[in-house]
Amino acid sequence: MSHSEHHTERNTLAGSVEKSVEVQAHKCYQCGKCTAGCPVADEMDLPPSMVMRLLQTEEPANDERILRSHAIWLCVTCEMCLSRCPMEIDIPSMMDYLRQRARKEKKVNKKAKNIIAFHKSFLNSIRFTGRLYELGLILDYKRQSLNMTQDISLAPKMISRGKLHLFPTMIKGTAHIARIFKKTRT
Amino acid sequence: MKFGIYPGCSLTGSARDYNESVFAIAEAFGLEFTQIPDWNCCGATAAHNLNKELSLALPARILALAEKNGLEEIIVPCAACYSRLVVTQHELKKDPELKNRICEVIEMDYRGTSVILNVIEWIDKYIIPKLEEKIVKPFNHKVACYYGCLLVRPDKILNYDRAEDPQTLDIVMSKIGAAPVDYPFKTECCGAGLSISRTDIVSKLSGKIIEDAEHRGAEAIIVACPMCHSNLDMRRPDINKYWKAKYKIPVIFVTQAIGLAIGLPAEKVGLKRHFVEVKIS
Amino acid sequence: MSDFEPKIVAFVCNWCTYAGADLTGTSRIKYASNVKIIRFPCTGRIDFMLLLKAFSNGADGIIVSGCHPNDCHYTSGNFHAKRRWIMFKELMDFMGIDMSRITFSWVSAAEGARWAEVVNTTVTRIRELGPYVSYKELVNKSVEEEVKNG
Amino acid sequence: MARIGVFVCHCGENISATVDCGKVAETIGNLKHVAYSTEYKYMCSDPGQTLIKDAIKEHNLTGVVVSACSPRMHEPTFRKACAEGGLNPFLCEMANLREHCSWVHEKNELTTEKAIDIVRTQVEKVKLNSALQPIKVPVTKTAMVIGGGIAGIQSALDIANTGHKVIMIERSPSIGGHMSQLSETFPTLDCSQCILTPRMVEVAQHPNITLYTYAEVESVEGFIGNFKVKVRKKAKSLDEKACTGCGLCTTKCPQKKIPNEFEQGMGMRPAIYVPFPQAVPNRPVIDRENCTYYIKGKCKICEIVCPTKAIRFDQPDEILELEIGAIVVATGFDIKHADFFPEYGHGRYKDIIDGLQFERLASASGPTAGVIKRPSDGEIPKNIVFIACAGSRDPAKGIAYCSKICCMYTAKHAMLYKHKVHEGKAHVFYMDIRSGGKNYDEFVRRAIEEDHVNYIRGRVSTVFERDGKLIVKGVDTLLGAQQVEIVADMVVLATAGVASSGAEDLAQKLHVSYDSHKFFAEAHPKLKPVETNTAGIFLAGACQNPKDIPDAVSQASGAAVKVAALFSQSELTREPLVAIVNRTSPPTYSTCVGCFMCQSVCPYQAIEREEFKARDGKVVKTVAKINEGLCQGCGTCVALCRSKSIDLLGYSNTQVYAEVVALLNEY
Amino acid sequence: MDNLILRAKELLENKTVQVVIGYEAGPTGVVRPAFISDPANADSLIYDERCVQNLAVYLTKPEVKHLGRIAIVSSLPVMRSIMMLISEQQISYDEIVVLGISADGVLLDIADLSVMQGYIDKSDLSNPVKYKELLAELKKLTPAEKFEYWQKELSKCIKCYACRQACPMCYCTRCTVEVNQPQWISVQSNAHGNMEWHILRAMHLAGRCISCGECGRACPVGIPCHLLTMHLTDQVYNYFKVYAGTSEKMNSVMSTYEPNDKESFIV
Repeated sequence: MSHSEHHTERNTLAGSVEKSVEVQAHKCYQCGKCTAGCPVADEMDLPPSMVMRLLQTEEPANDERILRSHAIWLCVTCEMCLSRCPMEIDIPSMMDYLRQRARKEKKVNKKAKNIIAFHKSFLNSIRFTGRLYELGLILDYKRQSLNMTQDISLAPKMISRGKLHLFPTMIKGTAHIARIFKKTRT
Repeated sequence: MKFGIYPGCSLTGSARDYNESVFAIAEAFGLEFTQIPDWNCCGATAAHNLNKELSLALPARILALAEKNGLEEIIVPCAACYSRLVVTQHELKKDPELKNRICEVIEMDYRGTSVILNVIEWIDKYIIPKLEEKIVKPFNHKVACYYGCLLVRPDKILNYDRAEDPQTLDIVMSKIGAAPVDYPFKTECCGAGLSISRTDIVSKLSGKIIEDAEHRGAEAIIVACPMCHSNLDMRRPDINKYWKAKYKIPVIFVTQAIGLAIGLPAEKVGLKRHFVEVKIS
Repeated sequence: MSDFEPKIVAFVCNWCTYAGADLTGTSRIKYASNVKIIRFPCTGRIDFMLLLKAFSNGADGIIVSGCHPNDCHYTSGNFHAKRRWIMFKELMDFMGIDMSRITFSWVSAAEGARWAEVVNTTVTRIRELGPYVSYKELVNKSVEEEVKNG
Repeated sequence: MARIGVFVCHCGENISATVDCGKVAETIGNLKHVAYSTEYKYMCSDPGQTLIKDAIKEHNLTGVVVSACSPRMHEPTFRKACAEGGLNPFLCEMANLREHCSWVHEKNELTTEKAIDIVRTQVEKVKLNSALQPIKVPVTKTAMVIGGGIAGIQSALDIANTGHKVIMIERSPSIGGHMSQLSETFPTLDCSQCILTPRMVEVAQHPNITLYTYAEVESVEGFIGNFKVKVRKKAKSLDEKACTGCGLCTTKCPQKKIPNEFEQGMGMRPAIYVPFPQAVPNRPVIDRENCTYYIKGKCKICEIVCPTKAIRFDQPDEILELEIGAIVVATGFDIKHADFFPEYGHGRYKDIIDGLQFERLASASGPTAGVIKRPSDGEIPKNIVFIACAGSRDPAKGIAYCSKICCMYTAKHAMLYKHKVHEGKAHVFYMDIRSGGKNYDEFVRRAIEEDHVNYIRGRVSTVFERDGKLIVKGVDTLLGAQQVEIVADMVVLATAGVASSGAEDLAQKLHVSYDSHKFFAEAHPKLKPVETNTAGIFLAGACQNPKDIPDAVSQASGAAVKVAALFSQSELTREPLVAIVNRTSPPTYSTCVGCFMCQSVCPYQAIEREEFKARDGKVVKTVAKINEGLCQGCGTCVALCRSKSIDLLGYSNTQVYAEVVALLNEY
Repeated sequence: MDNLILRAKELLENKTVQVVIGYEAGPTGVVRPAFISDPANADSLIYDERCVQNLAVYLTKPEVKHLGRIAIVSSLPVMRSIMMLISEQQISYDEIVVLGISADGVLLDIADLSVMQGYIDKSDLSNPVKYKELLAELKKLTPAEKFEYWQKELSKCIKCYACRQACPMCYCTRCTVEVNQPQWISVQSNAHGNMEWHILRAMHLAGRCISCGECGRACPVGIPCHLLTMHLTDQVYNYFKVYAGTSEKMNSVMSTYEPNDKESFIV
């Protein structure tokens, strides 16, 4: 039997990351170049290279730390890490996976509440109209985040410059979009 | 061949200025395009953060609509939409099974045949060959060309400019008379999708980008992405507050700069809609 | 079939498996005596026709063994052999010829215990399969025909 | 009629404890063609061997089977005994009754039966053995060393000192290689030139060494002991005998703005130049690509000023045809230029330099006379950053392997900097410190403990310039992956070591394998690190993979010993167990149809083409021919040959076929 | 096929070639190979769906080689055969002119080797559809059924070696079956010897068979022996991602290797 066949399916976060997004955590040799170039690393509780290291341990407690981290929600998918990684590890795809997994397991970090609220508002906006309705997005986000005063000065300025529509544009295929959302279980 | 355009949501709203400038220079160069009929939002950051399948299905619907309407080449001015469309095309090409699944979700045929151009590729292909003769007012300014993330990364999938110190935007700008400065923040992230949910982070990151451009004596930051523009322009009060600074450098779309160079009035290319006043012309 | 003693031929390369089998000896590891070894300089030398000849001369099983990939004394003989066995096996499978009677293995000069294991598992498997009747019948039939035709 | 003698050994009790040796000898004795069969307690002992020798004569034996231990143990012993007994040694085979039978099985009838089968198989084989003569190949006792760096120099001197002739080829105008560019060497910090230049001079003066600089290998034909090498001596535009090396031409040359290769582009040189003051030979060459006369057709100032009239503008390249017995490849390495790393700004910012450039800055004979000055403005950097693994261990943009030498030279650079700029700060970004080697780790520790070099574990993401300073953005992974930003005056990239340019081309000319990185491949990764898969061609130094000086020198001496061993005999004797392509009478000449698939499988390039011509000189058939000087006898070609036109002596088709039949059929 | 005839005439008239090998209809209407050396006879050339024989087989025959430079009507299998023969140094491209015919019967302008290479590169090189189906059927059988199927088929073999004669790749002047030291394969036609012969033939064509199916067509007793070589062609592609007859350089899978070749049965 060839050596590669000895691997059994690993029941760890690293295992499922590898299976779902083809990112092999064990390729990382901890040079830290991802963290060095990450625009939000200094805001993160776990900089990207630390996420990689924790994955490598394949310890349940460390898997838990990752899923409950704020960091995975702060990642802005700028792809700088991937473009500079000597091992071409696709950290951005991995982050996408980790976020979805954290939501599924209801382990979302409390501090990420607003970020998710925004994403949800965003998707809500297109779920019903097919396109982004920016005013609706802001209002819905305020409702979800309970952050009523934020950007209060922005909207009037935008409206005055013709940058904010007061009413949404509905595309013809709204039913179609709704079905797409339903089928993808969004 | 019919050229399609996918404006994306921001160009119909917060980035109307960008939209106006794209159409204005297209018109000036006698270029026409057809909007992809009944296009939808690409899903942006939100979709791929929360649901992978949705993040592929939304762009796939757009591309399928383009195919259905015989649009072989689509220009996508918004760098974020551009990235989503190209990545979707790549993912579905790589994995036929996934492609089948997504086709099922969108209830449409999708072949992945459309050629997707970002705004600079479009300029390169259709504007540059006829540009020189049309320049009436060279854009003689020192500029910092800011590409952002999504235009160049992931470079192996986009296969466009190199991810480090890219050059295409600089070349376009020098062709209209501008002098691009050495600018290490070309591809640093502005904070993008966190604009509303973490304005503090966006202010911090965008501030660094603006500060370095001003420091190097640039008179304008040139962008090709509505998200970058809104963060660097609309968020300027937040940025100045965060950094306790008074950054005044305007943020101009590459299409606006070209418009000015070929003699279009500032209003026509949407410059009056900016938050940060554009004094140069 | 309890008293069935299979005849097994091993085609091995001189530098790895033959030496490995020597080490089995010097380590005094015991294994079934059904297997007899023919030495080749390299697995690359082993003609696939020899495998057929072994069956037609009454072998119930065969072991083919040489150096692990990258360890070939001649750098590439085992790589060529590997391709040859891939094709051979695919053809045999397609023709319904039982490839479970052939063990292909890599046994290095340091793997004395492994050689014993390869031999013993092969012997056990062939014992379960029983004599290679269908091949023997084929040969016998041919011999009979020849006799009949003079 | 075959008359085989069989000798069954008890090996004390090693065999006889489980095998009934008497029964084996008796059963085998009854076989047809077995003229003599006996058993003895110790066949390998003197009386045992005498038994064989006597029996050969007494029974007029045509073949011998010694049934004892593994042939890997005693085959040479018994073959020699047979030869002494008057029988061709290749008519002796061994049956392995010990390792493959008595030691691995219980004592019972089956074991004895197996022993009988094993012996019988060898009897059937030996009947088909043929008397073979060892292959003798004459040896030309002149070695060629390709490359005049430290490895080539060491190899050439070692070979020359054994009394054999050496021809050294160097493509640049002087020998010395990269070592001549280095400032100090680790781990002793002794001056590189001080230890190298005496060796360079020794090469030039050694009576057994002929040196051709500005020369390259054009083609290589032949095989071990008998290579024919064509060497192109590029025109130096100079009569080397007339030139005294006074250097007047180089000072008067009006073209002075050519980037100096020796100074890694950090200095300028004229068009007629000696690469560096200690060059060997110390004679100038004209760089025709940059010489005003060759470009514009006029100038000739060097010719005018030359006191000995040594300039030869019309000198052509010269092709030398050399007879060579062995070749040492010592073509060294290059460094990978860092421009594949746009994020590190090499090439964009003047003060970001590579390791070799730093060597020149630190060298007393370099462009700054050993003062560390930054290239942009000549200021002494107060804050310097060294980035290790700039290209190494980076499959994405650089090379996947570890360049091995960078950890040490980076430590050296940081140390040299601290010794020269006491108040300066040196930072090293590293991933691992690989400092295995005598006194190596101590050296690195000294840099950290005594010279207070700041080692930061993490890679750098990007370097850019701002206000004349270099901003280095990295990470300290030992502080929980904390971002680090250093404002530096100069950055030194420890760029990867890569195969020398032209290595692939040379490897193809030499028919030597090379790896995916274009480094020359050794014959065996552990046991033949100096040999290549082509007999008679050896490797020395960094042409095989990046190496430091001690490693390169050790290997060079190893290669020299291999050459000396080869040259210690006037003829090369090899076991004749080689492949052979059959020959038949015209018009067929051979059953070979010349598809040359065998050529593609042969790991040794031992398969050549033989053309048969009709009387009118027209080629009527081309068939394969084995060069027995190169063939190692693996037999892969034999198994592949569809028309069965190739056979392997000692393991012929008839022999192995007979073995299969004998092993499976009882008589 | 007027173009083909015109081109053949032109080549013969201006003495570019001495003979054109193509197809013609015999007196009974049966298509047979044509060897035309007189331009006047070129009119008899035909090309239609009946013209399936792989003409490349003639290129290595000494009696054909003696005729001089040859133009050869070449469908894709013939072109691939030519490529194989060049890579195995049996012919040189200079000795021939390729009258390429596309899959839909149009004369191609094969100006040189690189054009032929280009045509091959863009063609579907997998086994023809009808054979794919047969192969798929056979693969569904159990090992015992497969054994029985092949024993039944191979028992018909009369060792006439028509399969060998028809194959452009079987150009050896001495075949293994003609070797008697040792006698690898019994001379007589019997169940065991027949099987070994067909195994030998298939193995010798592994990585060299270009899927023309000529061996099967040539068999007088109707043994589908082409399925054996075509099965290996499939496998060669599965494992090594190459097809035979795609390069003028020696790239046969049995004489090359990759260190990371994958298999699953070597322990």
